[in-house]
Amino acid sequence: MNSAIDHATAPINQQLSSEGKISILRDIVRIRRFEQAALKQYTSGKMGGFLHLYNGQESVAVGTISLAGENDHIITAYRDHGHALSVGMSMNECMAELYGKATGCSKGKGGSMHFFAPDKNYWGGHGIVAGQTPLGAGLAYGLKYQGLKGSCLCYLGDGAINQGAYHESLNLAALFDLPVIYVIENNGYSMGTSQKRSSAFKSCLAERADGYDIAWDTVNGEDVYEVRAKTQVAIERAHEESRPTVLEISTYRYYGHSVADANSKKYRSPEEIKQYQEHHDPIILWRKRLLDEGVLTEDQASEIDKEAKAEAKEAVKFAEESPFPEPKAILEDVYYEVDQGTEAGKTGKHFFND
Amino acid sequence: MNSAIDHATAPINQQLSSEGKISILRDIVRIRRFEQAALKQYTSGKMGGFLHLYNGQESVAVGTISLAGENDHIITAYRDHGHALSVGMSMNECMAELYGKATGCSKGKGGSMHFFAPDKNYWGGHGIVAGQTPLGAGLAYGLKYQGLKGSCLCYLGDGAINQGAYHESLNLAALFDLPVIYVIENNGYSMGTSQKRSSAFKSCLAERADGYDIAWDTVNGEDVYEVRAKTQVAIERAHEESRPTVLEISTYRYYGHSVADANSKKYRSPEEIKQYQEHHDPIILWRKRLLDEGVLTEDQASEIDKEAKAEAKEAVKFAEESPFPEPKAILEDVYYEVDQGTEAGKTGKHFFND
Amino acid sequence: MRTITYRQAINEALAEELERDENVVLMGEEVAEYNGAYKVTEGLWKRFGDKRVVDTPISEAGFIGMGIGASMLGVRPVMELMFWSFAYVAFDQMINNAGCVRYMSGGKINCPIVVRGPANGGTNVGATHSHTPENFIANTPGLKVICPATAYDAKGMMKSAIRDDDPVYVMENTKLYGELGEVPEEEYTIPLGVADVKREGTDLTIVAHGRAVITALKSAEILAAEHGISAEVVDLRSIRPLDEETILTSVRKTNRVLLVDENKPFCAVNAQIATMIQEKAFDYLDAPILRLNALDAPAIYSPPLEELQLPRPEVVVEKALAVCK
Amino acid sequence: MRTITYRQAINEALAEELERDENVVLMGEEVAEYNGAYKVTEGLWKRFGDKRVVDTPISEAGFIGMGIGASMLGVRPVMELMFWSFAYVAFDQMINNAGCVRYMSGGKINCPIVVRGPANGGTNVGATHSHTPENFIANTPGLKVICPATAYDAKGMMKSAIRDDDPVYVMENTKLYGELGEVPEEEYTIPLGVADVKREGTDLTIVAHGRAVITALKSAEILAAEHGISAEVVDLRSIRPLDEETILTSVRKTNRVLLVDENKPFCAVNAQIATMIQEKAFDYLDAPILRLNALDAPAIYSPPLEELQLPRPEVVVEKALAVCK
Ligand SMILES: Cc1ncc(C[n+]2csc(CCOP(=O)(O)OP(=O)(O)O)c2C)c(N)n1
Ligand SMILES: Cc1ncc(C[n+]2csc(CCOP(=O)(O)OP(=O)(O)O)c2C)c(N)n1
Ligand SMILES: [Mg+2]
Ligand SMILES: [Mg+2]
Repeated sequence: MNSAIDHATAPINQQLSSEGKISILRDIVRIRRFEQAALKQYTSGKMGGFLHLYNGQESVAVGTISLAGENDHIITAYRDHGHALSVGMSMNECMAELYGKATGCSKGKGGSMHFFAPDKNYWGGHGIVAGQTPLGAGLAYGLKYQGLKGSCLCYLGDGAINQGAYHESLNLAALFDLPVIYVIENNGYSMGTSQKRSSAFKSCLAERADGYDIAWDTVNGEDVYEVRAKTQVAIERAHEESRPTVLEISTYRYYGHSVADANSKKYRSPEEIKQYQEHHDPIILWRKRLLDEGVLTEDQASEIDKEAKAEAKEAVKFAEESPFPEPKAILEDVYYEVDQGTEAGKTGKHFFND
Repeated sequence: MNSAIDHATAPINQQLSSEGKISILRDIVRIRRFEQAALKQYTSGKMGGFLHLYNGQESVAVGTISLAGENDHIITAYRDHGHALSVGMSMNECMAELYGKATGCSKGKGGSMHFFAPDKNYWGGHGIVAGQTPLGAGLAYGLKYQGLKGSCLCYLGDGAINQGAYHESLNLAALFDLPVIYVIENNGYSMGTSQKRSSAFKSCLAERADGYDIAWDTVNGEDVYEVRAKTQVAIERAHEESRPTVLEISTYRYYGHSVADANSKKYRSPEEIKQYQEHHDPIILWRKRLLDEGVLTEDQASEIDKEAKAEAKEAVKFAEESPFPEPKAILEDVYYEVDQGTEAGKTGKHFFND
Repeated sequence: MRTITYRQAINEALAEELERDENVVLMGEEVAEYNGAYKVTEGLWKRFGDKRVVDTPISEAGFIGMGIGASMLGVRPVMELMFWSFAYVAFDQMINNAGCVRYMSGGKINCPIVVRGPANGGTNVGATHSHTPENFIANTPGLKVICPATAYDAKGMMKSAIRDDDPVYVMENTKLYGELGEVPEEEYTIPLGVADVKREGTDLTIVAHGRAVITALKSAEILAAEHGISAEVVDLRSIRPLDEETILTSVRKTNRVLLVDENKPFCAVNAQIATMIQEKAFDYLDAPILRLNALDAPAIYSPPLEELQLPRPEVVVEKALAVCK
Repeated sequence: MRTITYRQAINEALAEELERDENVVLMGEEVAEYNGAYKVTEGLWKRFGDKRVVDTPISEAGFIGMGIGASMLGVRPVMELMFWSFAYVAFDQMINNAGCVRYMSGGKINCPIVVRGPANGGTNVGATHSHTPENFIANTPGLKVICPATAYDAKGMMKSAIRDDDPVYVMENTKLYGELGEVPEEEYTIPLGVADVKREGTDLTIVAHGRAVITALKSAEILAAEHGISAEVVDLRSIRPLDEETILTSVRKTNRVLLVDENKPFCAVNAQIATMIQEKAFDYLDAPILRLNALDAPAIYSPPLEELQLPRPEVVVEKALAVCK
């Protein structure tokens, strides 16, 4: 670790029990294993559309979401598997969604980019770059409106910061004192474009927050302790002062932008990828940390990995065996009033195929 | 003058001839008189739609545009009369446009918000708040593409900075090294909303440029010398380094947001307006400055005013006597190819009323 | 019955719903302290305070998206677009987020949001301020859109829109805000998806929505007085959901149809209506269905010309005669 | 004649126009160094360099607006939208600036810009990535929109689009990029506004555009082989300008019409076509015009279901039989 501060000493990390630490490892490993299983099935043609893998970035979702309490909500972009598993969604419902099955978390209607679990404070999964950022402000607005002490963790990529919607959201968040935390997951690239080629900045991307008088910080995403320590500051700011924060968390993705990204080894060198995998991989680092701390044994670590692999395998089986939605499902879940069979839903024609 | 620096000593102002100084006064006065005449006609029902007056802000357009050379282009929002007259458009064509006459600068099709004179490097007049800001970047892009040493002065209001399009434009301008100068005309209000209630900021609105590593400055808009001195720095940056600038020029509008704004004396006190008119009026200040410098006599000043009044009166007459467009004009100027009668314009149906 | 303006009718609907449900919150540019650019929200900020009536910066994508996000949590935002024309800067939020999130989540989310404001030409505010995107909105499954033409309808439908648990986009009309109409003192609501026969007739069906209804009614009077033609005027009121039955019932009676619509013609709402009628009442038609729309150019500024650009009684009558000849 | 893919055909059109006119510049996300998300611009950056082929950040409103601004000065930007669905974040620029500035300036300005990219469902990318807004664009006077269905059309029309001095929005299709078609070596262009009879027939006219043309052609074969019905397939190719004459000529011959369109039904392009036909060929119609559109819900992800959501030959045949019964 290069940083002068050891974030392990932050109160929020000091409070973390051994079980809590191990649970973080388990969550990181589960995401990795889930996605590796998904990748395999995707490659063999079991899924459609895109598959944006979170491999390499797992510590960001797990570290930040490990702090989320009853009224802390989550929303992210299309690279959403890690956040979904971090909030407690099951591998089964996630894998089945990738397969487009009726048992998927979105009944097969959303796919990889659109995982949702509002009952777990998880609001998706959004495909339009930065389109989720006003929604994040809105979730924070809603919490505040309802008098709840909570926050919204709203994730976006380094490429997403150049969308106007994000800036409009920053101004609103600052102006209305919204408890929203924008987490820029800076993996260095937006598709094949490096950060330098997509964004003008001075010291970093989060710094744009300054212009809106919003607090911001940069975070080394490979270090779970640092992620937690700095996110906790933001959550407290949200809870206690109802003020927004922008966090820029540096991280890396191992695979291409999506699995279909044939160029993934062209716009960055294999060495760059290897370098990260060997020296910055969040599983390796956290595992080593816990071993060093004596919190974890090698056996336990292997067991966690084995369980995660088995769980992912089970999820594939579940997805395989699940049915596709019935054709009539195409016209369901369009209108709430129609689905509920309310008077409003039965009045007038809602669908126009005939 | 409170400022420590006397901007009159800036080289660009030192180079200004007496005739040049008087010409600036004449332009400011002409805008004032034009708009007063327009207001009178609007009030008596001669025009439709909106009329956004520039009264009080004249020194901004005149001061900045007085520096524009052959390849410096101008684009602004709907409060566009001042910029139009500053680039050299005639009162006649402008007044006729307000009347919706065929002799108007936009043939009566644009109205108050949409004055255009591309032959004078003037690209309008745009009604959607901040919608012109990407166009401004595009004009700069075009100049650069064509290898011309020029710039685009793109004006926007203090309320407009909260539109995403502006931020996207800033990033593009910085990333592509575009010679665009965003001039925020900060008159303290967007309609009935004070700057504080619409924008989150630290020291000022221009400061957001920092996050994109764009040079910026604040300017006292009542002082023509300061406006010119600081704009010149930006123009040189554009010409020599092909880099953008954000200038925030503080100014004030005497009338409501538009003439229809019935609340204009509710969201700000009559004292506030009076204060500005008495102590910060650009005509009074510049006139006094020139009198003090001995560049101008009282007689000349009155003569300028008289001429401007006469010119405005003449313009009203011109507008009154001009014909409305023929009904068939409704379907003209939609497609270039149709208007030119090209083969493309004659192929297929372009209009669908029958 | 007492008579109030269309503007007051909407104002009452908003006030009543603010009163009824503490989750209802009004938001938009200048809706609070300024009382609304068109004074539709007059007095509401004073009465309901900062929490319930909120001024926003000029950031339609941001604040409408924010409203959508809040609605997912059960807040019921009623957002004002100063002009519906400004929806285009917020289109992604309005179509993709409000319109698709329920579907993409397999029904786990719903967005009880209302977006309202004027959508009309005819006030000489130029091409960028005169859009009428009800056809675009109605094209989008997941969204609802209504265009009330009278004070009575505006109040009753606005209340239903606010109570609806789906996104409802309400298109008002600055030219109607000052129009008077009978509105009962007692509370009432009008369901979405029910058309209204605003005038009965036997020779011709004129279908319209929004201000075109008023134009159609004036035209029907001329047709009756000067040409002995009895025109029935069907006011769609709601575009999606749509009341096809009321239209078809009228067509089966009159056998002749004219569709009047301030949309630009290509894929206007009345193209959908014409298509539907020819399919479902083919054998009842004695003549082709004709349409009258805004003249197919961006909205012109010039006041006397803009008047010619929009459907007006003279031309409606002319077209009606063509349908009936 | 040699056979190349739809993708290559567009690539050739772009290359030839870059070569021909130094004012042509390609811009968009990943179009240069990455060779395009769908490889349509493959090799062009390498060949033409940084000035002519430009990668942009993810800022559609910003960069498309920038392209419009540059076009006013005579630059001829050809902008790629990675998906046309992303147009909604740039809708204001595309409608209000590109679409209205000529009019509002009384004809002083024109915008020779092309915006191109894929607009289609059918690839399981979900509701927000599967929009087909050709109907919205065609509703807007001042804009042109084309939807080529074959490699030959795509190349010839793209070249015309780039040379056109008005804004032309080109909607391609990711499902067609890999389709092969005959394309001559020699240079050619295809004018906008000319429909193409892709198959001659006598019993029924099927009108379609984009990939629906391919579906219609397959259906026509089944209709001939299995039902003895001779269907004529009219490919609109260009939505605005529109070639009404070719449609009407076919209808006057066959007297029966089916309109196939991947748009959602409400105010789809085929609603405009149906309306036009019933008005202009009323007496030639032996049966109601029927339509087939995408099933009226946001695009579903689930791969086997999305296949059911879009028009497919089985259903086209069924509808065709209904028209012909
Ligand atoms: C408005 C919009 N434009 C373009 C895209 C296509 N697209 C999807 S992801 C992406 C790159 C985003 O990069 P970044 O924000 O850094 O996130 P990452 O993929 O690295 O997680 C692009 C261009 C989109 N989905 N939405
Ligand atoms: C996108 C959009 N939203 C709202 C409006 C309505 N509107 C026109 S001007 C204006 C206020 C703009 O204030 P500011 O930018 O400070 O400019 P000023 O009027 O002071 O010159 C508003 C809200 C609009 N024209 N466009
Ligand atoms: Mg990234
Ligand atoms: Mg202002």
